Amino acid sequence: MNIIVCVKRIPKTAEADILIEKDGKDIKRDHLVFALNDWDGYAVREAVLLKEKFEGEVTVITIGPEESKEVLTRCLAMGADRAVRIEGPSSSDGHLIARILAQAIKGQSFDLILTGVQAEDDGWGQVGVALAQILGLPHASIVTHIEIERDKAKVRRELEGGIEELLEVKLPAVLTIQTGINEPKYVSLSAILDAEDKETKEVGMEEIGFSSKGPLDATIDQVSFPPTGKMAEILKGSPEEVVGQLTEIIKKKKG
Amino acid sequence: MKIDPKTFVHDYQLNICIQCGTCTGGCPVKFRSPLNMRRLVRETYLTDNFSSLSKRAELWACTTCSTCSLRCPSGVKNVELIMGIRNFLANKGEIPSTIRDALENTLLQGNPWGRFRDRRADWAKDLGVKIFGEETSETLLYVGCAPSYDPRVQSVSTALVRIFQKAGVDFAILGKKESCCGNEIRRMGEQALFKKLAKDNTALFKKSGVKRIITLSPHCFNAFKNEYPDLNIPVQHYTQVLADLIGGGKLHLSKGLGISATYHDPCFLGKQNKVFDEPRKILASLPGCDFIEMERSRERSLCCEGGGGRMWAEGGTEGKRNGEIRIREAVALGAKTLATACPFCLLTFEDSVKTSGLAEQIVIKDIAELVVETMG
Amino acid sequence: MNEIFILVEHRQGQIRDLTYEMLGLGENLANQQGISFTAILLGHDVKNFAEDLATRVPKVLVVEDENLKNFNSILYQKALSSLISKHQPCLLLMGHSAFGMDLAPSLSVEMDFPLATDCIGLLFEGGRLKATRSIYGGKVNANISLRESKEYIATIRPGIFSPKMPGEKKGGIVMEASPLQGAVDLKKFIEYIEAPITGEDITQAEILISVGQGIGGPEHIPLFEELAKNLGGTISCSRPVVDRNWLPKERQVGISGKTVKPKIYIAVGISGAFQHVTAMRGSDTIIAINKDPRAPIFGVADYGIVDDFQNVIPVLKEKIKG
Amino acid sequence: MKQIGVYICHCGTNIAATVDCEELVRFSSTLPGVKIARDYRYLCSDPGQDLITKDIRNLSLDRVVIAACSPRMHEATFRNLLSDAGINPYLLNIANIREQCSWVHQDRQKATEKARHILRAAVARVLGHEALKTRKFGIQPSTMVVGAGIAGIQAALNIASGGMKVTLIEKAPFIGGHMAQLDKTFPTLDCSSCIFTPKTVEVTRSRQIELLVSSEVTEVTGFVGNFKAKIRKNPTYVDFARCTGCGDCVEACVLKKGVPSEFEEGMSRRRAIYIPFPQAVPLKAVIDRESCLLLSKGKCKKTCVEACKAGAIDFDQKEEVIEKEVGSIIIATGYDPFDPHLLPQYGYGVYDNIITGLQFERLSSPSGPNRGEILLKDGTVPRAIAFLHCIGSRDENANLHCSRICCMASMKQAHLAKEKTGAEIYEFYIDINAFGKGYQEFYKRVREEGIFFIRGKGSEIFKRGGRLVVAAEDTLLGTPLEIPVDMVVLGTGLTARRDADKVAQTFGISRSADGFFMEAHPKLRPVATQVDGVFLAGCCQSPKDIPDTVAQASAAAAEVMSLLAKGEIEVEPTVATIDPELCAGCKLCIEICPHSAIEFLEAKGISSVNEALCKGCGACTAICPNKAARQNHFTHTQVLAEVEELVG
Repeated sequence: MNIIVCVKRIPKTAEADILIEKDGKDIKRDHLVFALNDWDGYAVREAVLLKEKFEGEVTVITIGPEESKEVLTRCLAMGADRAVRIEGPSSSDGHLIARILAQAIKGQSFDLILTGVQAEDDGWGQVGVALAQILGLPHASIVTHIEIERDKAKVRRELEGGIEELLEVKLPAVLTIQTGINEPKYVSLSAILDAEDKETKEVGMEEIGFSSKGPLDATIDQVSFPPTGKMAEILKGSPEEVVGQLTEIIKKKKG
Repeated sequence: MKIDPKTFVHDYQLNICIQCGTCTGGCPVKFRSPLNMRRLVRETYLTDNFSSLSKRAELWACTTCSTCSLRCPSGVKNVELIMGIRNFLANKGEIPSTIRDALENTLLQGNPWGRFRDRRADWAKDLGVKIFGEETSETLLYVGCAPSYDPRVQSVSTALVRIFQKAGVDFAILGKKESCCGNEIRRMGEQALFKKLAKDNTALFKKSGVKRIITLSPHCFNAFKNEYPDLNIPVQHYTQVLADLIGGGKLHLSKGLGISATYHDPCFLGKQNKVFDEPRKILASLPGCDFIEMERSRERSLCCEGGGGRMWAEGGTEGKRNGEIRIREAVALGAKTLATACPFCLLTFEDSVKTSGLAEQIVIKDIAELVVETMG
Repeated sequence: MNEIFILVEHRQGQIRDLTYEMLGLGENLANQQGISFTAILLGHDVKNFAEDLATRVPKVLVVEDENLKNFNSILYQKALSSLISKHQPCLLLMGHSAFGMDLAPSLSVEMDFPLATDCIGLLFEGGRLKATRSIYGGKVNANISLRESKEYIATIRPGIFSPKMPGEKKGGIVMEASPLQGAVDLKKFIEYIEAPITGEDITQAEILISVGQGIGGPEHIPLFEELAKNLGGTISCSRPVVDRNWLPKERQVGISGKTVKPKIYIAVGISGAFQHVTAMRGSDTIIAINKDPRAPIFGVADYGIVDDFQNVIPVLKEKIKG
Repeated sequence: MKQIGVYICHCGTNIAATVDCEELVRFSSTLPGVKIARDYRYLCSDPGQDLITKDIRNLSLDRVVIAACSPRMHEATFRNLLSDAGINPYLLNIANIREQCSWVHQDRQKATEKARHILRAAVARVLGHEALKTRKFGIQPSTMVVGAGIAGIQAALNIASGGMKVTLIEKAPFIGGHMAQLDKTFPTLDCSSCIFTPKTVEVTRSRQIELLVSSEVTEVTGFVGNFKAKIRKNPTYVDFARCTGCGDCVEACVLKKGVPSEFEEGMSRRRAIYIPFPQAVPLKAVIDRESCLLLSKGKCKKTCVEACKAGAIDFDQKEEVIEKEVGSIIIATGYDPFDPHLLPQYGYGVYDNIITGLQFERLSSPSGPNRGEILLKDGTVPRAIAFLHCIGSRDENANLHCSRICCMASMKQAHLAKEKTGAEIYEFYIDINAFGKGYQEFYKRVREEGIFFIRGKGSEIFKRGGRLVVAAEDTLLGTPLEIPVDMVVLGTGLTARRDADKVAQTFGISRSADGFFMEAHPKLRPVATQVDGVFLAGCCQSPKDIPDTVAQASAAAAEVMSLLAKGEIEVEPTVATIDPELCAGCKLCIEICPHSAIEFLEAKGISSVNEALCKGCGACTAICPNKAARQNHFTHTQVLAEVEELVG
């Protein structure tokens, strides 16, 4: 079973101080650390698990500048066999990304394409499904479980309200992977150092035959901090005092 | 890099174990987990199924306090064995998720909690502390992760800065450029990451022109002193520096505390690095501080369970925590303050004070905090 | 400019709340542009839905087909593209939900419409659609412009917009012929799977103690269970806690978990991602305990404690007991 | 024309398995001067020796090379053979093809090649050998025994009973050593003082024994048969000739609080003037400089002087140096018990009622501070007692060696404790070392008495709820334990004396890795040292129990007597000489000689070797810039001929 996984390098912002660039069109990135998109990590791990079960090869692809190589190295350390970096913009335009990926993937032999449900940074959540449409493949998004039965995949998708749906998708297909689908494995630094020796294929847009560069579907006009709404009343004092107030509140509200 | 468990027998001297049980007998988690160090040595020596042995949850119960290794009559490297097995697991990627997070965070953000790198020196913002790169000094105050980020421990960092400033100690910190020392990283099994941190930190210290290092945490102290291969810069724990300052009359301690205090020896300061006297000297010199010695002190101190990655490990133990036992011992002694000199001890005791419901009866303080209180 | 389409989202015999929210948004946009808005109802045996919707919209377009009984992106896409081609709406709204996310990107590629996903604000400006999206984990809002187009698709974040309530006027119900020719092979719906509730049902609880990743590790769970017991409440959690197997899925509060409305909701070590907040903001009283004073959870909570839970919970546990 | 016989020993398969002996025979035959070459299974056997003797006679050989084991093994054997066969024994050369070849190699071809080199060198060297004559010296028929514990006393008594003079020197003011401190002895439970006192008394009665207490040997020169020793006699400030041992002075001493008694292992206190214990030999009072107020601070009312009716106290007593000439020396300086302060985990010195084995002996002794009652510090009877084995023994952090006696001592003490207190008794052990006669039987008996044996080493001791807690693991169950007890007895091991290094230097002997004095050969010469005429007895050589100590002491005495009985000794002729023609009088040799055997003849302006003192170490020949110093049997020509062939 040959699997292609599309991944993205993203800035980690959960713990970071966010500053906005002068032009107001993006956040400042210089001081941020970058990593493999969390959802993509689950996708790569899932691909490797499937490979271990059914044999085959896992190829990871990313679009981005030189620095993106580090996430490919990580994927190789996770057990991917081949890595391809397409020199290009780390654009947020999902349609553009999907078209470039489709061009790169076209003509390759694969049984499955996995992507993360969405990226941690801009959260569009569209590349996987769009890619399927361009390649003319069936897809399933927000997948939490995969079972392969010959030329079909039985997959579970996560719906709202704690419910899942079970689907049958014909292979080859594109699945977008939800977090929690598997137990991530620690990627040791020595595995990463070993993976650095493995080759990453680097290709330009022209090499994959991608040229059409029409207007972007979406452009950012301005980013801003969300307005702060009402804030909670913060209880102050020593833990004992705080708990004292809290107990009163609980008593009152419990009715 | 592959780890071959077959080399463990040789690397950790498992074949010379005489199965006397000294290790297990003195283990601080012997009643709290199924970890039996003696049996582990024997089983590792004999096993033909190492991978199943390595999956036991109790391997993460070890606090790496090193009581076993220090007392072993045969020189078996028990703690190194634990770290070796953890290293084996880390390289296979099969480590508990909380440990995984801590290691990944360290690689990414330079601290196991995954707190933002740039915010590392926020605690020092308004203290007028010199930062290498902007200003220079021969003395590095290496702050460490917990003292940089944890609000409870930040108060120790702040206290120490105030003391040094008052005593006229010229020093600087690394600010955002400071990274985890790797002591706990090595103990969680990530030897390669430890090596990288050691290499990068050493290079940074040298580039910054550091001639002397003072650490807040005994864990950093241990790493720099014993485990950094090419450092060659003298390292002191802050208690050693404070004892000198007080001894040399550089600090005017005037305000009476009016407390009775006892002291808990951190394993990485006491047992492992034999710094027993300086903290006691400091406590004895504080005005209005009645120092009481604990029954289990110095080499017989009971590990608080904060080391060896236990700050990040989940479970593996049950029953009453050593932290609680320690607090109860201190209360029974009549101490109103339990002093220590390690961020992990401080945090575990702060927890235990609450879980044991003894918050009314005893407070946990770092020695630096007590010193600052007497400065008036 | 033509009308605005709103794709009705329904599942297991119920219209989902998000549909009404989209109708509210659709009406506003339509009013601004002086155009009409239409609910698109795809399904099987959905007459009652159509009746309901007709009390809220001027027009309901219905495609009845037994193959549309359950959501299937391929079939929905076929039905929709045929309707769009016929009616050429200026904008199609769908939920940023498991259905919308499975459908909008492929439809937009097929039709070559610009797509804006997960929108928390939408408006037309000079014929161009502009959207507001929440990015970087909710830390920043981005105002974006979509390229010029006659037709757009946007998916809408749940819980943002006010729902459209039934009105006096009754809209028309228009039945459209189904363009589908039977089921498809490529993708088949099989069944819904609902994790059986093995413990207490968190949706029924009056008091919920909800824990997040911030509690550090599963070894602290018993502490919260004890607290819950002392309080007469139930323990619940956020998504990362489930992803890490610290608690079972049935305890998860969030869009992908349960929506809860207890009398008292105590969130501990939960930062407050919108997926979580959306599912608990209906609680009567929300109390948040978090080390980080900047955690978004304090934006929805009524009362907050900025401290390590370990300083508070054990004391609270004892106090409640006594 | 020189006629060499070369003999290759197979040493069974020790050599033959790795080295091709037949090839060596063939090879040897081609070497210059070789008349005959043969191989044989065991050359050291009678038929082997006969073979060589016959060849010497029949073929008129005048030199012999034996290719076999190390010369340390059999050089003497074959020298005797040469002597008996009528040629000078120094015309022999041993080629070591066992320790330096067959035992350390595996590749037969390469080993044989190496053996060829060794053999070729040996033959080249023997060509230059010269006939040498051994020297003979007279012997002083007297012995100095250093240390008057059971070992020294036993040796002294044996020699004295043989009619020879003994000077018995003891550092302490009394004799008896550690055995005098013991209560009962294992496994027979004899009362130690009952069996020992007769011996100590006999020492004072013997006319052959001169006893010097409070004395130390400070310098030894000379050589076997003719040692000169300087002995420092420290002042006791009491004239032993006058002192009656009445004890009035002790009562009078103003130092009422006293200092810890050495003999009682600190379990009770003594005054500044004191009689170590009631059965002390000699039974004299002594004054301890350190604690005496007059001697340490210069201020005292001298109440002791007033109290002494015999007028024995003499504060003017000075240190004395006594010189002795003796033919042989026995060192019996004993051991120090391991100091458990060094292993802080056992809380020794932190808590009351944690005591060492020796302290227990005093506690249990009827003449001890409690008159034999085993009581806690507060005077109550312990309900539970733990005995911890291997404290300071078999431990990388203390001493690696097994102290041998502690298992038995500990079990004996456990027996006594059980008998006297009825307490619950726990023995924490790693292995039980019951190696001696009747020891295993004693072990069984103690087990039968209901003592709990826990197989696990005590890990630490702390206090909880007012009681001592021993933490350990029951390794047979795999269960960690914390057992509360009232008293802990640490089975402290035996270590070399703190001053062992100084003593070793004084006598020119060496120490093994464990710090104890080194015997000449661990199996075959366990009593002798590398210094001829200096012997070892008792625990100064290694830990041992009383029977072994007594046996070794008797053996040392026997060695001494067989040495002294000869009346004269032969000394190897491999000494250095200095060619007066070549000597430039630079004195470098005098500086370097470790035995002070070279003197400078002022009149002639040259150096000269005193052959009686020269040990043949070769230092002078190496340093002499003029090659004036020359050592018999190791001449430049001999050594260079050998080296040339080895490297060639």
